Amino acid sequence: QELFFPSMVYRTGPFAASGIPLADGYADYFTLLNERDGGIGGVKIKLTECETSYNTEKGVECYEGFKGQKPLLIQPNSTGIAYQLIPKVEADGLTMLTPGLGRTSVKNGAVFRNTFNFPSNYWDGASIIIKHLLAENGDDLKGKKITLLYHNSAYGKEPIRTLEELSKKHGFEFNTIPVDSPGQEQKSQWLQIRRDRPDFVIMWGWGVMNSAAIQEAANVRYPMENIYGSWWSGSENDVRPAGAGANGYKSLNMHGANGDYPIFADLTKYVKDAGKSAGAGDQIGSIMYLRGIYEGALAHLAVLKAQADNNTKEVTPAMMRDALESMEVTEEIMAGLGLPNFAPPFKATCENHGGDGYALIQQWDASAGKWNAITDWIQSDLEVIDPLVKADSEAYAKEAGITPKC
Amino acid sequence: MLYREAGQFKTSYRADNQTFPIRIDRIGYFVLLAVAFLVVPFFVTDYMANAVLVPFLIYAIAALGLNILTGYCGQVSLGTGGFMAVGAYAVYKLMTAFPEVNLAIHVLLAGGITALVGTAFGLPSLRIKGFYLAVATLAAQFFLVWLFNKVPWFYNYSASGMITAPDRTLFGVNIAGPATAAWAKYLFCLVFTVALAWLARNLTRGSTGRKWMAIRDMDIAAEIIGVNPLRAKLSAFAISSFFIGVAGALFFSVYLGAAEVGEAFGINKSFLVLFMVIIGGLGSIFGSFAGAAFLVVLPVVLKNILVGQLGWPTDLAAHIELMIVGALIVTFLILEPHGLAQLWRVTKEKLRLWPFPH
Amino acid sequence: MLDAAPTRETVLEVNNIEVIYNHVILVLKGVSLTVPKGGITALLGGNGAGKSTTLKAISGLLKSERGEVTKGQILYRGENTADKDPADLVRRGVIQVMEGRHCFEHLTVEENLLTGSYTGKNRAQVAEDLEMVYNYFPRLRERRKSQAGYTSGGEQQMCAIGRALMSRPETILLDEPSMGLAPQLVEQIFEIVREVNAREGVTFLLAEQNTNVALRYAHTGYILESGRVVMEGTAQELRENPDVAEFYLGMSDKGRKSFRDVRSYRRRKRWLA
Amino acid sequence: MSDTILYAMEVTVNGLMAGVLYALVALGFVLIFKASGIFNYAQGVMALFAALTLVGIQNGQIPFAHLINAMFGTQLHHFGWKVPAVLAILLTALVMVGLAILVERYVLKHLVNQEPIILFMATIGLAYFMEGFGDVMWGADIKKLDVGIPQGMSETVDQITYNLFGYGFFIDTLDIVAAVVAVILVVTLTLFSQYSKQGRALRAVADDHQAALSVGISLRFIWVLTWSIAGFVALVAGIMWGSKSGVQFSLSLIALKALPVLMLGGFTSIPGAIVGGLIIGVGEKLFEFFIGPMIGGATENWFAYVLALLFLVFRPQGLFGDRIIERV
Amino acid sequence: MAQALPTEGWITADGRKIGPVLMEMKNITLRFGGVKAITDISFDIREGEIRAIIGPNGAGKSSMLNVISGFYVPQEGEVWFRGAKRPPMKPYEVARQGIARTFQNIALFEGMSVLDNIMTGRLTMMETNLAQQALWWGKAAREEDEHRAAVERIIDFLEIQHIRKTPVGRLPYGLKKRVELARALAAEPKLLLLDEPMAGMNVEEKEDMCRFILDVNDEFGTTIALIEHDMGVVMDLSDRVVVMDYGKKIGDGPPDEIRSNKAVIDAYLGVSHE
Ligand SMILES: Nc1ncnc2c1ncn2[C@@H]1O[C@H](COP(=O)(O)OP(=O)(O)OP(=O)(O)O)[C@@H](O)[C@H]1O
Ligand SMILES: Nc1ncnc2c1ncn2[C@@H]1O[C@H](COP(=O)(O)OP(=O)(O)OP(=O)(O)O)[C@@H](O)[C@H]1O
Ligand SMILES: [Mg+2]
Ligand SMILES: [Mg+2]
Repeated sequence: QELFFPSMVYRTGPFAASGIPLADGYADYFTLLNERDGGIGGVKIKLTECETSYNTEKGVECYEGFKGQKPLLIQPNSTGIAYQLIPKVEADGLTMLTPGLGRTSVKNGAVFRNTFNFPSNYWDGASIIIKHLLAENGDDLKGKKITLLYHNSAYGKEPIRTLEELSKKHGFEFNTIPVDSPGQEQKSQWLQIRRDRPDFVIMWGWGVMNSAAIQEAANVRYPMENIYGSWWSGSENDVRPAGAGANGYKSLNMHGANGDYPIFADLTKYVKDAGKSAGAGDQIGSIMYLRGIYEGALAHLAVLKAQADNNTKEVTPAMMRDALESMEVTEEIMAGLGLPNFAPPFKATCENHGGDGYALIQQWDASAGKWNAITDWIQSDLEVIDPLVKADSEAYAKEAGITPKC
Repeated sequence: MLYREAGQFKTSYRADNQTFPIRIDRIGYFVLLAVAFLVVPFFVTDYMANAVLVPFLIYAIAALGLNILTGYCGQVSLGTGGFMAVGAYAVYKLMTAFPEVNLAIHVLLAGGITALVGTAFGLPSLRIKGFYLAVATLAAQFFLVWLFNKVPWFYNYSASGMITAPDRTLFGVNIAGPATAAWAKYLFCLVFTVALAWLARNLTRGSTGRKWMAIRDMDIAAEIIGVNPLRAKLSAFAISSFFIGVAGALFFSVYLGAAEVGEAFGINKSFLVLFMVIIGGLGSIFGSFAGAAFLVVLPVVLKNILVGQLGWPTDLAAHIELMIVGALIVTFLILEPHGLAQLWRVTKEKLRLWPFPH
Repeated sequence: MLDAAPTRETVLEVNNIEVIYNHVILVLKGVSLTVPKGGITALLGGNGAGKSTTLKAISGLLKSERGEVTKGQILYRGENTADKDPADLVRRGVIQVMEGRHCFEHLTVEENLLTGSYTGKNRAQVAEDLEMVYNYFPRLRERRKSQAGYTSGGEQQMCAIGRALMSRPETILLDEPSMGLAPQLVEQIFEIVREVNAREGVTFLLAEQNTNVALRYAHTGYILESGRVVMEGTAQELRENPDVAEFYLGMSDKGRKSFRDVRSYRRRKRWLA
Repeated sequence: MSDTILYAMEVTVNGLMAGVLYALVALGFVLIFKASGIFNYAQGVMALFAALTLVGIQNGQIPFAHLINAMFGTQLHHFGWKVPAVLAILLTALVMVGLAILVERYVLKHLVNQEPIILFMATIGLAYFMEGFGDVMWGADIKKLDVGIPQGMSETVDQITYNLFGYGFFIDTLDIVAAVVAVILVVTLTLFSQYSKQGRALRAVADDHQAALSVGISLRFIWVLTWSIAGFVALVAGIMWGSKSGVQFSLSLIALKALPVLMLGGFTSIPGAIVGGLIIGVGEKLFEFFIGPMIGGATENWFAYVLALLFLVFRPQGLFGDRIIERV
Repeated sequence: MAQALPTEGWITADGRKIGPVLMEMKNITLRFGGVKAITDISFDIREGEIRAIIGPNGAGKSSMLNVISGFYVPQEGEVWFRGAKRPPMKPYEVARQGIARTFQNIALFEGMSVLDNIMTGRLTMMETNLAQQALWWGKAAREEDEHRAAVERIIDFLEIQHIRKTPVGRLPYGLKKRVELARALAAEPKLLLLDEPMAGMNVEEKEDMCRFILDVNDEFGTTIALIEHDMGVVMDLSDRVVVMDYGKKIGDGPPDEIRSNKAVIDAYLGVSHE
């Protein structure tokens, strides 16, 4: 009797640098549960990694490989793979979670029955940055220039529509600059930014594009404080190569960054010191590792809820789906996991598979070599986001011939 | 002693010209076809279909296409990914614009559209040759990807630029979309693959094929003996792109279901298909299949052995898998520079001589 | 003709070698040769007899054509050459002029010649050798600055031979030197061969189709036919052999035959039924 | 002076600098192509491998630590020492020579006299192998490379241009260093290949392996030599690019930026690499800067190729490439 | 050197009929940068004749053939074919006019079998379109068979049956030359250009080659222009000989006349041949 979780990882390929700590965190979290608690509700967890190299075809192969083994929760960890799997999980009756990635409009649970993307999505993120900027600038962004520097891919394009809406609403000037993958050469983009002198740069980058952008920004002396990255542009990997130049850079995060969370002691004791770390064991506390922990924690909570709701230890993917759909995560629950002040509270429903859209802003302190949260949880502008979600998901429903139901 | 030509006399040129002159080969071929059409569909699992068979069949089409251009006509192309993207986006636009029309027709139309685009990008081949020609095809590769990424019309204005294949049926059976059964996907692709392989075989054994090969082997001499290089090269580009377009259309609509142009049809795809063609054997239909099989199956097998059987960490396995694939490519080339097809031919030749050594 | 008689010492010995291409095509079926030091030895035989293959086996170039010596051995000055690569052999003084010219197309004629002096030697000597080659082949001097790829067939042939001479070898393997050369140039090249042989004691092993000329200049000869040596002897003996005279020299009892007459005395095949 | 002109000048200068960086990678391709007619796909991976090795040595990383740990359950990571940059560079150069020897021994030697496309394919196999090998040896995480090359806006240029035009140009110091290094490399290598005996032999080998063998040129020596030099060039490129954006997988993809440069300059010309680099660098930067915003940006990838294509249509062998011999 | 020749042709000693002028080269000059490969050369080729072109190495003989087949475009001069001035033409258009050739440095298609190589000679005559061939329908298959039959006759004629399916890359030099001849013959040309067809052959093989050339000439009346360095062959076979030296014409006439031409002896023959 085991709880089977596949882990789709990318420890190789162009995004390996982020993929490694992410996968380690996820794995270590489950190792901790097995070692400390003997699994969840007494049932051991079996975690099987499958290498995707962040490549959609390999992702499909992974999925096909484990889909017959009743995977409780699929976390593809890649927007491209997520798009691929959204219709498949539905057809196969499986459950998928894409926290802060994938297709934004899966938030509409009436259309996307088996996929979840809480606690918040890309559009939330974009809106939260603007909200933060509003707060910083006396609630007025009129006449300000904001530039979006984005990874020229599905992921990078996600915030554009939201930001366009927001620029209409708040009257700031908005323009976009794409960077082709991998993006290690951004000279012209930054010369353009140097010329345009936007007040703020929002960056939707990924992989080496992040560090290259921060380096170039430092080179052209664009003030770091005015750059805001997405939560995939805000890990140590992105800022370290630029050294002191990166000091003051800000980014979104959907979970806490600083603080010595109580869970670390357990991780050290049960996992690292026991020689059971998935990786080198030196990543505990890094942003991507924490993201892995968070993904693990969400899965953990869902299993607990499914076990409680169905009064059984044997959980099925369908029970997981139902559990996720009625999941409510509060501060107490997170604190109970050893992660106080770590993640935003949210409540999922049948219509809302995407949570309440909270995230925070963090800032890099180069001399201390750590990220500091500089805001509390900020909620996105749901007035703007929700109609967008509705429009996009309905368009999808129409194309794919789905009748929304809840 | 079974594998002999002796005793099998040909009484007409047509018999002498057939694809499999040796009887046992011919029988083997029909058995293979029968198994592929009549047996496999009953046993194919989702994993087999999606991880191995369907990609194999689709890549085989693309490899056939590239082999026509590079292997038969000698024009090195690194634009395969871009042309597959044309096929994919064409089929997507057609599927969403004319939902009532059969997908098979859309796929063929997508191939036709790709053929037009391919021919246009083939024009520089008249002046630019060899590896330099790669620049023209790379320009196609990067430009097409950029175009599909940039112009929202191509992806029906979706927020992220992703395209998603809607459900489609043929004879009441799902062939595209998530609900498609493994056997249906497999058969749908198989029909295309077999039909196109047959077309490719016909084209390459007749005068068109000879024109292409003449251009490949020595373009000046070919021109002097009466081959119009413009037409020969452009026809190769057109036919090749047609195949690749069909492959791209199937890749998107049947296999992936959703695609993002830079990811699914990037330069890596171009290289992958080129590897297939070279490893399989330039200028060989069989080679296209062998190369596709090698590069689709090998990583899956290695992964299953290293991770599944030996239990190595996935990243280590992935790295070592790369090393093994690389080492195998080099080893094969050293053993037989003309690819798996030639290796196969030499083996057969040895078999024919067996038990005498020469 | 036998005035510059070779010494009795054997410099190159080929013992019963068998050569296979591509693991399957058996080409030489036991060829043995002895090449006397300071002699001119001719290797005669029809198309596909295996002359070029024999020379390539000796110079080690076979490996680069996916051929291998599967039986027998080749001894150069008593040393087995099996494990030597061509560059080693050139350093030991064996150089081959390949059939079909093989000039470096993108290099100029002069650069081509200079590659011949790759293995060592000082500048002064290189200049001297270059002068020597130009004196042998004045046409090359005129074309020295042209890319070899754009010179005529005969010019390329001269270039290839000149290149070999530049390395001051002790043994030259010449593969069809007369091919594509104008008659007086053929004579001239063989004169050069004789001169280099007589003056510097360079050993020659030459594969030749032009039996007439070859037997006039060679001391000894071998006749190969489909991978086997079918006849050997001094040039004199070979010339006087009636079969050789008929098949290789084109002589009949009545003297030289006219090519126009071939139709009447060769069995005529009808190809229009 | 109008702002637009100033911006254009700034972009041009930066394009030149970017071009130099592309040229550094292209140079490695040219060397190997010149010496063997091989289009070495592995050049980018070689740059990555060199940079990984350099960082690994500098930081005293234990090679294959991950593999050893996985097999024996140990927890090895670092030797616990740091190696000074200069020494580390020297050691890495030695490693690259070793690599050249291995490549000759296990790959090239067996592929003498094969068609270019086969050789090309073999280098692809090599690239796969080295990519996996580099990762197994040093790990796939992102690494910071610092050999003490200054980085960031050059004050001097800023000052001078400010005084001249009233607008300070931005130029990255690292780029200036790269440009100087590239010029030195190009000049040395050009002299070497044009005027030395080895240089001539190199071109001979590229034309005809068999004929080269027949005149006594040792392919082994020539190949080890050129692959070593190419390895060294890869190391230089790896250092420059690695200092810019860290050392990780994507470093190997700079090869794609070198391709149009190579084609425009001509596969066989060392000066061609640098001139091609400059043209591409300036061209793509100006295009992206002025036209890019109108058509949605991210044009650099394809524009480089289209630019190269335009040149090739007029000169099919590239600007400085050897004339393609067409004869019957 | 202009001789008054009967415009309608004449009958040779061995009874073959030489017809009117088939091709005429008028004042051809060809330069490559500084190199003058051909300087102001004029000569004609008559129907049914065997016309030899000789000259020392680098004289411009091959270049002349290249001019005829349209591969080199002369800076000056005109080419007349079948009584009309030939407009600028691509080589493949020239081939379609019925001019086929062999090459000095064998230009076979190394990747194909002997049979396929010879079949390429008939490409100009094949007319099924892509679609028909793709489906291998009626006409395409039939056409293939017809041409195959023609090619088989040539194979028989040139006695190369045994190597039909061999890839040409593996053949020895002499056989390659024969295959090249076969490819040229397959085109059923009006005018056949042969560039040193007998280089690298021994006497026996040359005899074979001569026989083929004579047969082709005799049975189809194919006109032949021949470059060859073997004076025996040239003198025995040809009806008229053009001699070139350093791009200039130094002699033109029947073999006997050439044999004793002083300029020709000095520049080329060395000694009077026999
Ligand atoms: N690379 C090769 N691969 C396969 N077979 C080959 C190869 N080279 C030569 N052969 C075969 O070996 C045989 C002998 O060829 P070789 O070139 O030695 O003949 P040769 O006596 O030099 O003839 P020629 O006078 O025509 O040059 C021929 O039958 C040929 O088909
Ligand atoms: N494409 C070209 N570019 C430059 N020079 C050329 C070209 N083609 C021929 N030549 C030169 O023109 C001259 C005549 O060459 P051609 O090949 O016609 O000589 P040939 O008479 O056939 O000599 P051979 O008997 O040696 O074959 C030579 O000096 C040659 O170098
Ligand atoms: Mg030979
Ligand atoms: Mg000639």
